[in-house]
Amino acid sequence: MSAYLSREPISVDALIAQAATPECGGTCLFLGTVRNGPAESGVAAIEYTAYDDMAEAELQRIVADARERWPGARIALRHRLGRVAVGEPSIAIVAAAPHRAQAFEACRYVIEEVKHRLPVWKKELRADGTEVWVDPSGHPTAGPPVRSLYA
Amino acid sequence: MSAYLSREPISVDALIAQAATPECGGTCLFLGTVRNGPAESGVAAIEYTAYDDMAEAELQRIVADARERWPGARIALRHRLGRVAVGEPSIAIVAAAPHRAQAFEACRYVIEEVKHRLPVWKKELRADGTEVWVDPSGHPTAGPPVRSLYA
Amino acid sequence: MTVRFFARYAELVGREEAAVFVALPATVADVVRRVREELPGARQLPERPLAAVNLKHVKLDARVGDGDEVAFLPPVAGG
Amino acid sequence: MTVRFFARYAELVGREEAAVFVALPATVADVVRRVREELPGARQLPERPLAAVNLKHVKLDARVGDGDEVAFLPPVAGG
Repeated sequence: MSAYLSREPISVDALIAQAATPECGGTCLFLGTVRNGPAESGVAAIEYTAYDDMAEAELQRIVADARERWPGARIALRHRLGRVAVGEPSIAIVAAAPHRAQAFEACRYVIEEVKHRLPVWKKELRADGTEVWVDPSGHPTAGPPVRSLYA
Repeated sequence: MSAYLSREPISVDALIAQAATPECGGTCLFLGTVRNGPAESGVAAIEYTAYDDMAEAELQRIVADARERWPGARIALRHRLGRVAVGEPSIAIVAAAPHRAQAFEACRYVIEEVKHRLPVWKKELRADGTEVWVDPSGHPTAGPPVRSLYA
Repeated sequence: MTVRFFARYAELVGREEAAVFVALPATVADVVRRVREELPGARQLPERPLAAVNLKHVKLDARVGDGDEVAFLPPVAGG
Repeated sequence: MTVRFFARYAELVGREEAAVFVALPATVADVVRRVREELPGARQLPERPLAAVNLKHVKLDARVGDGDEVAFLPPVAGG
């Protein structure tokens, strides 16, 4: 589909190998996983939809921004679309760098930007057959949202 | 050998699975890898030796400290001993937590403590057959060190 | 220009895409007003939605022209 | 008490372990002095090495007793 979006399960090993080089002594991986904790009781899966072309462009911009801030860092990333079951990763971000501080910081930067900028939406698929859109705070949403980050 | 020290290659997938639970939506992995960058030219592998019993106890203390600071975090860890080739991980730390900030912070805490407290020593095995102890700054060492962190 | 709706907004409007005509010069805010007037269901969209033009986040005072792709986005939640 | 040497210190002293006797009460610093006097090669150890007693990092003024395991550690470099 693209460099960053994928409808297939994510291979962590392949993603780490993609970022690794002999110059990089520190690698930081972040995995975001579909939860089924107390606040998500009854969730069987999350259906991820995106504004595909924009999400791909936005991910390219985020990775380019990170490379500019941490020039030694190498970044690999995969974001799932479609149905992702509880316990499966929906996103994996790898930042490999000569030193660990850069790896941690670049990885953290990318996930924070993804959370704020990426045009992706989640619908909870519940064990009882109901479906509900999830707002960015992670809670099921009732009425239409009224705020815009950019307006 | 023990819970944390290992002479076998590290399985990242197994370590992630060990830390994961349905309540944990964020997982941070750190991999420290034997480098062969400009400053390590000619390094074929690193031989890791430890004060085994103390290293094991110290890792238990570090993990316990992290759990106390981030009560929701689950931590899995493996540190290699013996010969580790360039490109292979010498340490892998996984912190899984309900939310990503805890996962990043707990993972970073553990690696920083490991760097400062763990009684492990590295000897560079060079392609030309020579061997040299590596001091904690990562550079080959010449004379005896004169500082003590605890004295 | 082409206007696209995503996720819950597509459900509210009942479609994912519409061709919309506005007098130029125009801003994204003008497109929002026109969409809310013309499309059934679109009145349920917020008056100040998150918007993108040609695959980039923009503010509502951003200029739009013929041939632009304008998108209205529910609050984003990547990751 | 038992004194252990690791890594480069073991190479300098030429051994990994030694039985050392010091008059009690004693501190780790007393053990360092005794080791540096008694063991060939040990004079190359720093006067204030990193030390552990019974598997824990300690300062040089820490008390030691019979049966303790005292270790002298080159600067540590885990990870």
